[in-house]
Amino acid sequence: MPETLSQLLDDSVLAMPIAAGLIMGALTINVLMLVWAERKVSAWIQRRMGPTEVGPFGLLQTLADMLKLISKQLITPSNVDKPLFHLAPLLAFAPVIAAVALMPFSKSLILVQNDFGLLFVFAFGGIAVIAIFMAGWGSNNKYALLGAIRSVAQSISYEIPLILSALSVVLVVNAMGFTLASGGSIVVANGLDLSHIVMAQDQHGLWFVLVQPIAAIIYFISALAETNRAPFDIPEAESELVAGFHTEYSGMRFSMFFFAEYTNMLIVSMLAVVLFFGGWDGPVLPGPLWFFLKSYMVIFVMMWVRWTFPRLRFDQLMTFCWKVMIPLSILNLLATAFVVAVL
Amino acid sequence: MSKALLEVLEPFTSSSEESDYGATGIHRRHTTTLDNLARVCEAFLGAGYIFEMLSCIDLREKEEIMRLCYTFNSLETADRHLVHADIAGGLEAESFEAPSISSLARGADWQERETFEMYGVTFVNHPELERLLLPEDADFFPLRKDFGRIEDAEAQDD
Amino acid sequence: MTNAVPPEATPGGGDGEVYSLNMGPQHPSMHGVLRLLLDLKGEEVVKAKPVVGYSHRAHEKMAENRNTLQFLPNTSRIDYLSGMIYNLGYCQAIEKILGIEVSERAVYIRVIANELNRISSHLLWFGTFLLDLGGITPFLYSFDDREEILDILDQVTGSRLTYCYGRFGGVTMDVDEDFLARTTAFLARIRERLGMYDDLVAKNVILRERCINVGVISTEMAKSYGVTGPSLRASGVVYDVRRAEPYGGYEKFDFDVPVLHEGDTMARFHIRISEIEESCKIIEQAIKGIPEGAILPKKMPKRFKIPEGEYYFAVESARGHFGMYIVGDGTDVPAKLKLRTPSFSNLSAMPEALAGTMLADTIAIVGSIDVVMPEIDR
Amino acid sequence: MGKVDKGDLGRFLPLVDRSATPVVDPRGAEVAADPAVVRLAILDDLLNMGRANSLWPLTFGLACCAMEMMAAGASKYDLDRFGAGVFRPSARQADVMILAGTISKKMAPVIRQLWDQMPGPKWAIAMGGCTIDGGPFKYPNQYAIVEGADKIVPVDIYIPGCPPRPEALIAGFLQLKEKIKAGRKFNR
Repeated sequence: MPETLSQLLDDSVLAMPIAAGLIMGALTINVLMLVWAERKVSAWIQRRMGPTEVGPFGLLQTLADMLKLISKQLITPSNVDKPLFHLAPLLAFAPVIAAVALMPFSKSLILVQNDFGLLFVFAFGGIAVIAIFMAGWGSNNKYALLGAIRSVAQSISYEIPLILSALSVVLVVNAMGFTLASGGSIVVANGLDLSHIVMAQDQHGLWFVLVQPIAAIIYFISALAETNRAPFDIPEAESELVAGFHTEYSGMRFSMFFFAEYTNMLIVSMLAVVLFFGGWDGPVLPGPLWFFLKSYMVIFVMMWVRWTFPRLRFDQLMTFCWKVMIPLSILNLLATAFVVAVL
Repeated sequence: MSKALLEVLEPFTSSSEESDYGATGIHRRHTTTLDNLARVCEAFLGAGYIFEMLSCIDLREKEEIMRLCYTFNSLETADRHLVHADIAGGLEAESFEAPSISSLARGADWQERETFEMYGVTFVNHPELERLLLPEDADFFPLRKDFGRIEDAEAQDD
Repeated sequence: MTNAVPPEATPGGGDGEVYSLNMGPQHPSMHGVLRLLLDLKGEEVVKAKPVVGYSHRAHEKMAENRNTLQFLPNTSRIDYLSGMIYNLGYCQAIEKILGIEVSERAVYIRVIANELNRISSHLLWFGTFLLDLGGITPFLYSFDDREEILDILDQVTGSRLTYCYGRFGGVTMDVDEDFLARTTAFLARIRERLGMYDDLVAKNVILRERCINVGVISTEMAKSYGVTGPSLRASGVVYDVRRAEPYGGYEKFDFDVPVLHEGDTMARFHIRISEIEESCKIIEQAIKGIPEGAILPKKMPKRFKIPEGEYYFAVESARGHFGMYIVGDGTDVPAKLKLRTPSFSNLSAMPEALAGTMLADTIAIVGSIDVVMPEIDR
Repeated sequence: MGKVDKGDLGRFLPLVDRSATPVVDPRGAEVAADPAVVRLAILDDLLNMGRANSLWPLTFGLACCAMEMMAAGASKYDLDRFGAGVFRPSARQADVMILAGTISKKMAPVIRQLWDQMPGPKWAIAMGGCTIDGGPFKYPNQYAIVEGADKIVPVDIYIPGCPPRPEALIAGFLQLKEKIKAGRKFNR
């Protein structure tokens, strides 16, 4: 009988289901707390109380919501494309879980160690677009389709500055290198490995937000757009498109989209922490705690932005991406490359 | 009220009289015919007035007419003119027709549609004369006096 | 009604690029039950057709079946956001017809109540307009301020929304010192908040991008459609019924009629914000000058018989020129009561204003002219 | 659900088709002895707790009452305290339909369609006099409105007032909560 978690995870047969179960459980709790936090933060910004009645401070509010959504009737409208309609929520749901598994919570707590973790996170992020489009197309509803079209255009456009800004960090990591704790020799760092990015920041005592401030800003704005958060929430713009791509979804299917959205927020925040805010690096408290603390700070800023700004128009959004964000991120990448090459 | 406007209006109106603005809120009342309605409207709009309101009075029982009431007002100085145009027809008349002025004053478009559905007055040359407020399958003219008399309803209830 | 596609809206002509979109009557930003049939080309609106009537309640027929006093509670339900203005406007119309004198104190109380109501209506518009643009928080902020007004009016009228405060010849209840003190305190509060709104909202880059040069209504177009109120004043016409045909004692007060010439959504935004300031000015003067005295005449007739004839009286509601065309036949039941409501004319200009705009702008433009559906449908 | 006949509103009444999905009460007399059913009943209570505390209304206003509904959702009254502040614009995601305002005959088929679009279990709150019996607009020969929301949808809670104050709406929500927690079965 294996004693520790790591031993359990070494067992190749058990590792998969246990890891998946752990992540699922943790993410569910995370989503419940995030939704509660979102409602409390919005209430705080809007001079309200927010949920108070269910549990202490309304903490169980989202649990009640979940219970209700689970037991809700699942409506499949008669004219939908059934395979697409049924598959879309699952497809939105699965990759976000996979992406979380790649995150380095601390030096040792990494569920899946991968040399190209960064690429995988972006790749999983890309699948979400397909899910949204399937949902929009399969729903056979014009609002859903419009939302899906907007979402695809937006996600694909904003992925470019997102990845370009991350790439400039990768360049920096590759150039800096770091010493391995055991050997003491300087290794050539692999900037695509998420834990290497953090280790580089850890050892040089320098968060990359200071090295790459422009990239950090571009990353944050693109991340807002990637996760369909206000002011870039045009795919589900409530005042225009009713509920966007998930207009026709009810009950559990709808909550899967909800789950995906909030977990996506967590992923982009975690990635922001890895790329720019030193990952698990921090005094006194253990690494994973720092990691989550920083991630939730980023999420808080995202919520703050959401409840403060009005929404952009679709064409303005695209103009902003193609005429401001992408040129800026390319310039930043070129400048980084130049500096790295010269030094 | 400029004299020039009155002179323009003169050939198209059969009567024109001052009204007590303090008690009625109307400066002047005119009566015209359906044929001259467009001319009267043109005269007002040409003088910088705006088309304010179109209404209708169901006088089929008393005088065998359906009376269209237009008001025109000046935005600079309050100067409200009420124009009457009568459509002949008693209780048995099947249709009431009047010329549309929606091409002159675009605001008349919806007001004519409303009058059409409430009184059954057909406005000739209106771009899309269809029901505005009532369901599309409604087949009655609710503001006509013979529709929905309370006495009738009470009689039914008894 | 999210997925109901009306049969008449299916695109014709074989042009595969144009498709139709049915918005409403249940849609989060259709201000109740407006329905828009949009022909879209991508995100661009080719043709917009408003469908109204979903809250038609037969006010005009009811007026022909009820006597003048019985109809009084209906008035504030025609336009529930400026119910006080409608209610008192109807009272003033009947008073003018019958020649009933209103005491000086009642006149001042009416002006205060009218202007408070106008501010609350503009505040609600401010909130919902920004909600249409995707900003949720301003909506709750403006509701906070609005609640103050509702509380103040609740204190004297007994209702929060659909007031029946007016009586022919005066008002139902007298105001006390507490009311005046609370109103003064509110004026100080709203002036401070207006500055904040200006900083947070009017100077916001996103909002400026969304509003400037969007939904331009030209002066000519506004006049032709009979657009009135803030929407007309944003298109460069100085027309305010309170100034053009002074009623209810407005001639005694010193206030400006704000005018802008751009005619776009931003201009309409600024006009309303400056109107709140003007209303504050009027209330201040009224509080300063309110005389002592009775609020209702001592002797009143039991029935208010409208003499034979035709009457037209207008008041300036928060949305524009509200006219009542009354035909009397000597009884206390009018032979005809036509309600010329401002939103009706304002909305009728929409098909022209919306053509060629983006889908998101459609929401902003319809929001910016401030429609109240029951007022259109009556 | 049956087809809505736009012409004759009187026929709306039998549209609430209670025969379509028969419900077996898990706590019915003859099955209550089965321990498995008792355990299910506990689950049922749990779900009812969830439903009662998470009533998402449909963003849907008809007339004057909608303003008070908005006010109830705003800062001063804050429906969100009771978990009822998540106004969903899409009927597919809503639990409660607040009928706030006069129902015109033109609107009635739309309301019925929206109701049919909502997933069960669902509830309806009739807010204001108009939705109870026509309210102030009821008079002999009224041609324009439907006198009472219960002619179109099955109403759970009636809130009188013209319009009801936000406190009244909150009270209505609390009543509905009690009703759900009481474990009554709503066959919809």
